[in-house]
Amino acid sequence: MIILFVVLPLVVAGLLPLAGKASKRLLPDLLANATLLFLVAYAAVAGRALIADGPVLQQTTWLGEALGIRLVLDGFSLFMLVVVALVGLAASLFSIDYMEHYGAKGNFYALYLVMIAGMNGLVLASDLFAVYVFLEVAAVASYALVAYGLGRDELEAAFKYLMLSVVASAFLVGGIAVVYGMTGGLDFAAVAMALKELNAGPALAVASALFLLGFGLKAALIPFHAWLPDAHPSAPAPISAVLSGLLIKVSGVYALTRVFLNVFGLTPALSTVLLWLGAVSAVAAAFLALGQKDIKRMLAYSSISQVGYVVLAIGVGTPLGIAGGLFHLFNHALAKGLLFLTSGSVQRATGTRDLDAMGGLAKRMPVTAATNLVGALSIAGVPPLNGFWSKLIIIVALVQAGHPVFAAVAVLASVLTLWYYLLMQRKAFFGRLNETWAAVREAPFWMTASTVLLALLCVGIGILFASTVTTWVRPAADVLADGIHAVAGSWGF
Amino acid sequence: MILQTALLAVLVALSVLAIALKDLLRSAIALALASLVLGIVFFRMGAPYAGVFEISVVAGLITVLFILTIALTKSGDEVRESKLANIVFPVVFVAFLAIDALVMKRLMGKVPALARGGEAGTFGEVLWKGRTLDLVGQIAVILAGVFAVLALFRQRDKHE
Amino acid sequence: MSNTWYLYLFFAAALVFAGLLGLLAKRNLIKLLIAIEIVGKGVSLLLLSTGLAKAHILTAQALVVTYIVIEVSLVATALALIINIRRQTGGLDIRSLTRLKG
Amino acid sequence: MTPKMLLLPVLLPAVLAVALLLLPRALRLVRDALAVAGAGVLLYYGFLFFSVKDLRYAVPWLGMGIDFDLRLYHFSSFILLALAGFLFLIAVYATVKMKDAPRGREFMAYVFLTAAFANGAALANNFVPLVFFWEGLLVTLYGMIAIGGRPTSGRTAVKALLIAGFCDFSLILGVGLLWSVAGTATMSEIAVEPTGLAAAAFVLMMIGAAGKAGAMPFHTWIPDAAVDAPVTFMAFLPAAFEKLLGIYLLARVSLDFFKLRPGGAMSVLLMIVGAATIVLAVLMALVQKDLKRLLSYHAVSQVGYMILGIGTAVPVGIAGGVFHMINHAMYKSGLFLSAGSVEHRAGTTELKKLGGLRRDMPLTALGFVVCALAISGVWPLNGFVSKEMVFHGALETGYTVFAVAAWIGAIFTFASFLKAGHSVFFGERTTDVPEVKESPAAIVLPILVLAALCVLFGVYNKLPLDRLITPVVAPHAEAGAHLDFTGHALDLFNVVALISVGCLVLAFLIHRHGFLKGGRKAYLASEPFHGLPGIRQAYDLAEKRVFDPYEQGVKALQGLSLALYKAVDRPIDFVFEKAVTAAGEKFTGILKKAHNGHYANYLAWCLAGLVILAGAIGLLAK
Amino acid sequence: MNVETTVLLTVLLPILGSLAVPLAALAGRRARSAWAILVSGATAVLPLTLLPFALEGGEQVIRKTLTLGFDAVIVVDPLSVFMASVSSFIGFLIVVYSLGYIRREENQSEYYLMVLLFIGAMMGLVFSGNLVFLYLFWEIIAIACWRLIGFYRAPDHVRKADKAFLLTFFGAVVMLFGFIQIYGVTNTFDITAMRGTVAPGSAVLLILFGLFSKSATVPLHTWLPDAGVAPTTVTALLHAAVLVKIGVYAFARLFLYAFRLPDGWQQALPVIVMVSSLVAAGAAAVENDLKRILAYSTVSQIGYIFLGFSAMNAAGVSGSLLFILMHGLAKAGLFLCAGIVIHAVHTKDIREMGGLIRTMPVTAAAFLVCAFSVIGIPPFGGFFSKFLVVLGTVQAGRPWVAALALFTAVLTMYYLFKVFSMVFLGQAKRPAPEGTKSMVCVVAALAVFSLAAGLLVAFPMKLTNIATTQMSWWLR
Repeated sequence: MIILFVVLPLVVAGLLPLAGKASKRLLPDLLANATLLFLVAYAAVAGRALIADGPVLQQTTWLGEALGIRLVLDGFSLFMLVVVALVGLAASLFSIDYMEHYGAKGNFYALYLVMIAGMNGLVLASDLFAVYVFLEVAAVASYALVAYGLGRDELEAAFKYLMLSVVASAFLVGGIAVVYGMTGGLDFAAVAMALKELNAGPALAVASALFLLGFGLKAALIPFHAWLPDAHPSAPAPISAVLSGLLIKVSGVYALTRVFLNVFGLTPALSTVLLWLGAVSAVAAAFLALGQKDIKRMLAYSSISQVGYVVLAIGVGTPLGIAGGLFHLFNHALAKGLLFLTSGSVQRATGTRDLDAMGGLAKRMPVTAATNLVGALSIAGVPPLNGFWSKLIIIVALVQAGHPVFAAVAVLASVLTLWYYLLMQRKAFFGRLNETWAAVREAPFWMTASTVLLALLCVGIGILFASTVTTWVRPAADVLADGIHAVAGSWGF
Repeated sequence: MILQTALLAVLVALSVLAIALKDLLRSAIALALASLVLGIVFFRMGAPYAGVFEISVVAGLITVLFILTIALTKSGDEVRESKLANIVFPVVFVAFLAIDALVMKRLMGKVPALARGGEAGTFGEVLWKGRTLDLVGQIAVILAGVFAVLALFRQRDKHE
Repeated sequence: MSNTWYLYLFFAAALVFAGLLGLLAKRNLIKLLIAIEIVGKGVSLLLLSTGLAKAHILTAQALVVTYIVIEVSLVATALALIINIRRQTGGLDIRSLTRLKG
Repeated sequence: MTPKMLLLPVLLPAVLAVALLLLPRALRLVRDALAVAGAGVLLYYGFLFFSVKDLRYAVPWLGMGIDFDLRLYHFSSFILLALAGFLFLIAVYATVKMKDAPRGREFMAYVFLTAAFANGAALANNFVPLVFFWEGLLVTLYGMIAIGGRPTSGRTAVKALLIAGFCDFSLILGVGLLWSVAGTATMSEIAVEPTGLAAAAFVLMMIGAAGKAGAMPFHTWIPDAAVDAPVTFMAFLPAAFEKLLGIYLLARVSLDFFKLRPGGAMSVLLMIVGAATIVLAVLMALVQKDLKRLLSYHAVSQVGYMILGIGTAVPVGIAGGVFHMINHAMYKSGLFLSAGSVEHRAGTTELKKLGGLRRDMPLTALGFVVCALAISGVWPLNGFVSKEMVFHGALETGYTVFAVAAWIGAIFTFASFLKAGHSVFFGERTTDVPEVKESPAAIVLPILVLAALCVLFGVYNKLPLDRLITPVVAPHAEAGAHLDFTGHALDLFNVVALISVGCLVLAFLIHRHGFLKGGRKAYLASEPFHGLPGIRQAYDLAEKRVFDPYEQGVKALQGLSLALYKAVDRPIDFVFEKAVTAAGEKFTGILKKAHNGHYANYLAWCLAGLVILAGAIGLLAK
Repeated sequence: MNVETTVLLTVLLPILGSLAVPLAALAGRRARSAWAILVSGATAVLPLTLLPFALEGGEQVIRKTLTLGFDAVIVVDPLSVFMASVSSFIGFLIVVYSLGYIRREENQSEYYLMVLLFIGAMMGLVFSGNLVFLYLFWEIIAIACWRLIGFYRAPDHVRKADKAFLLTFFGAVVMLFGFIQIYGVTNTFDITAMRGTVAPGSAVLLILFGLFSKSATVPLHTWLPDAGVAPTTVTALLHAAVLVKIGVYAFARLFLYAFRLPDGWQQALPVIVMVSSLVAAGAAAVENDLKRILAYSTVSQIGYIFLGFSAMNAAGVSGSLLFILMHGLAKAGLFLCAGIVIHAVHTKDIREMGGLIRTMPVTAAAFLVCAFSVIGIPPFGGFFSKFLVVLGTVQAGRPWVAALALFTAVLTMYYLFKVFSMVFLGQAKRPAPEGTKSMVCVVAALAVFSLAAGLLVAFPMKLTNIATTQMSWWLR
């Protein structure tokens, strides 16, 4: 019953406004977190068993009649489901305390769950248009969530985000239409097989570019990134965490890789383009992050940079590169989620996001500082944390595939990453306590609990990287490395 | 086909008007008219449901939303549009139309496509057998929209 | 692909381009949204005409209907945002929305 | 006598040093007794070892051919004996002289430590122990000067350390080179031709040895130390121990390790160093106004004779050099000890303030006079004998110029000692110094012993020459060559001896001329010479330490350091600290400017990106 | 206990122990101190129990297969045992010294945590036989250093900590890049498996870049003097004992144990390191900040270690290994003496000190002894190491480089005695009392060790000789 991944959050979302009427805080908190906990358990525990014998293809039947709901769960989608559920759970735990002041918790969780449902749907969808639909589901929810604070900046950011991504989705639909026109189908399997038969040529190049715009904007690859540094910092912290940790990965990286690797097949041309996009994003965004004074804006640029890293790795196209990219996606989701959450703790405690105004907060907020440090070092690729292993695999893959220059770029990006994270550490946590914050208190229980959870995951995966890679990353990478065969051969309904 | 082409030309003209007109209300009405024309085009393409949707929802509902918004935001200064753009962009648009026409002429028949058999059945069958997931998506997106609007118009307790 | 498809494609492209020009040139938020609508019209025209060309008009119809529903949702959200922005800034000029930069 | 006994000359003084350092101040008598007794035991063993002559103690130490290898043979046993003798005399002398010195306890500990290292260095038969003991002397050298208690003591100590350290590091490099040329570190097995790398090794080791002996230009710390360090130290270290060791090593280097040929390049080099040292140092000595400084320059000057002698590479010259070494150690110690005795009572060693002390301190005066005559090479004292041998050697090589230099040295040596002796012990009493008594026995006795030895070694030169010197030279003389240095040692009636006597007469005339010219003031006797045009300027510059390689060297080091710091270190730091940061910020600034917040701008990027990507994919696909 | 257990304990005990420091802190300050002493003491003892194994020339490789070729490999051989013993022992002394030194500071839990983590990571690095794990521990050390350098939290300090971290991180990733190139050639990260192969020249360049950055060799050295803002204990730990030595150790592990250094590098490296040594000595002679002088001195001395290794003969390699021990003892002693002085007079500027020998004789004597050892004057330990390094260089046919090395030694003598004279001799400008007992005891102990290591040099030499024979397959 993998449709539960979509339906359950939706149903709970529908119920939440009612629940919110009954109880303003407790019930929404309980319902939302229970849902996500269930999703975590379902994905992490049952998921492995489900796909033990290859991908699960499920067509929902209702009243004995087959419906047009065809969901596919394979290694890659399961991997993404786990990521979504994990980070989603952490963010929703964080929201218990954090969203107190925003009011209308029921409404918040409803939007939140719709977004989760959208992402899950996208991951499980098996045709191009459904991907678009669920991408929009998550997007619409995210627009509202970005603007949830209703402040001036939030609105500005949400509006620009909306206006840019609507254009991109329009082009995406255009791309889908072109592919549909060429192949006559929308199913991944059908499209993949048809494209194999068809020597598409320039038309496919245009379609690819349209898809790249559509997904690339969601993934915030340079030059489609401009909305992200506005939108992610403006959102409430748990939403920032989910946007940076999940949304850009699911509706950006996942969709992109699924389409390009499994459906279109990674041609050398596409590979080169992805390498360049990834490299440019990784470096330029790292430089941009370096110049930020706003802690969350810095993190946002860092997300662009790291997604660039992921795309760079996937662009290599070798099994090792894909594995590295996916592992990095996973690690970045955890670490960036963690960082945004801690930035939320700091913002909540001090009321500011300006790094220059902070200072020495480690003294007053030791747990937040420690978890933030773990996240920062993890993303910067400092061992023994998880981010190190993924970056290592990526660089190894780049060198092995004969791209030493891109590997050097990756190394450079890594150094830049550490540079700005050290800047952040220095200005916010490390250093002498700014007297203004002498009375600041550590974040409340659920906030620290969720950051500690993510930090422990970062450390734990760093230490147990081997089993993580074999259990979760390799099956996902295998699907992608199979190229169109993974879809074309076995996904017939 | 000529009628269809003419309708499409009208559609484009109305759309350009909707953008170019200074007065917002008129723009909205031009947009509604454009939707109406598009609906007719859909009808003529053999897609009555799409046509109905286009006319009722886009020409109707969305236009109402637009007008409501325009009314709600009407007080205060007018937004001064760029004069330069008003001169340059029509020129660019005309140039694009020319290029567009040339490209389409050269492209004609060049886009490779697999010949596939057509589909059978009714719209309902296709919808239920083929695109049910889209319906789930529609429900989700409507939920999202509703919650979004609710969230955006909620009474703030207090925002620090 | 039938030749009519290219005709539709021509007009779809014209609509999209008109919308894009509007997005680039206009400053009024509502105007921008109208421009987005125009882009959407172009895309839905393309979608349906593709279905027509492939003799999949029923599926295409289903897609267009979904597309329209999504559009409504988007427009509602966008308009809600615009009203909020109007409340906050007192104007509708996109150029005043440049506080977030760098 | 077991081989293990060889450890005794090293371990015993070391243990004594620690004991002396640890004994509390209250037990001064015990300390002195211990020191004298220890030194006595060492002296006894010195004789014992001298009688045994052949002993070797070798155990594996650090691998790689580095053994802890001590070898006793005639040369080292002779040095060992001499060292023990001096140690004993100094120990006795110091019981009184260092009694009230503020840090006498440390001083005695250093003395014994020095003895331990020196004995070790003399015995070492492997380069690593040699360098170990040799360089270990740096520690005591630094320590003994640093505790001098004067404001400039620390500075002088550093100076001595740096100069000696430089020489020792040269020695290390030379040892390394020689080791890799010869393929072994066992000293008794090495004999190579001084060519190529080996020549470099020779020069470097020579610097090490000559530097220890205090030859030019590595001498400049000695006059400074004469002022800043306890006078006992001067008699002990620069005058005796270091000369013995330095010349010992120089002899080993030029006789054993390298096959020096008379007239060869290395030989000439040595002779040049020797001659230059003789002349330049004695000229500096001539004009000194302080007894200790004057003596210290002579300590340098006399080294020149030894180096010159060894550098001749002919048997008589070598024998003369080695003999001069032991002679010099005796009379120079005697002289310094006399100076110490004067200082002990009169409280000063400035020539100007002293005068006519022969009546108050007759024994000291006697000792001083004998030693002064010996150093000046007056017949029939030991200095005469050894100098004659050096002159002969120098002439034998055919380079007459070096003999001439040596004679010039002899002239000024005598002249300056005439001046010194005259000023201190003869002439009128000055008012600067009150009535004084003779120094106590413990001070006078060592002086007299040394003076007596000077006479003994001169008159009965057969004893040292046959028993000490000939065995050293014998293995290096051509087979069957007749080695008899004693036969005409005191022969006055040959050309060489006559010239030497002539030199002494000339020196007397110079002194008399100066004495009369200076208004019958002995301490001004050198002024006429000092005042010669050109000479005065040179002296002035020398006084300003312009010729001091240490001063110039330190200036060069400072300059080099500053240059490296300013030209290399700071620019590198600038790159990391400023340049990289600035470049990063610049680039960031440009990128940030591009993100100006305008929606149309961002949209344009997206559209441009779309077009570029479509083009790129299309082009790449072809 | 067998070798495997001992090694695992040596690595895991301090790492896990470090994480337990905050828990111990909950039980009070004394409990924390006791815990730190206990853990570091045990860590110092554990490698010593491996000495008999090492002295027999034993070598044991323990492998555990993980994913993607990143296998955990542990190498126990004389080299690693030697390095582990030296590092952990000095680390232990420094922890003891810390008890007195930082007893009034804030963030002590973090301090002990990081110090123990540092020691543990050092142990891990020393025993790792896999390039990736080598890098991993390498970076953990960098993290610990970063926190420790910024310990006092002043803005400037934290900036310098960042500088150190960034520079060494940059070097390290470049080195990692080199590792990956090697992986490209050998298809393994296992060092023991690549013994006897030839490393590609570009990889050598990249790896050396990393080593130089960590070992603070010109031109990547400037972070080290700046890191002097850390507590003195840390600078001692950083400079003397451990941190800068890990670059040297990695050099030995990679280019002596595993590969043979390419010929061109054998020619170039001595010159590079000696220029580095000279530049640093020059800078030390110019600086007036006591700790910066000592830091530059460290940079300068590191050059000798590289020099000895690059000689690629028994004397040079063995001398360099010995150098690690001797320099560790003596430089730690110097830094800790400097710590006592700075603590007492509240300035780091040597121009404002003077005459301290009267009030702090033990410290002065210890400083003098350690200075002698660092310069390389017998009977102190530093003599043998420097002598052997120079000897090795001469034997390798590079007398000019050896001459440069000795010239640098003269310069070293010059600035160290300049410091000694200015700080301890002359007029007393700021009279100050001797430090606390634990501090003075530690510096005295280090001085005594320096002396003992010289007098009893045969014992450490035995181990270094065995280590040299063990790893230099290219000599056999």
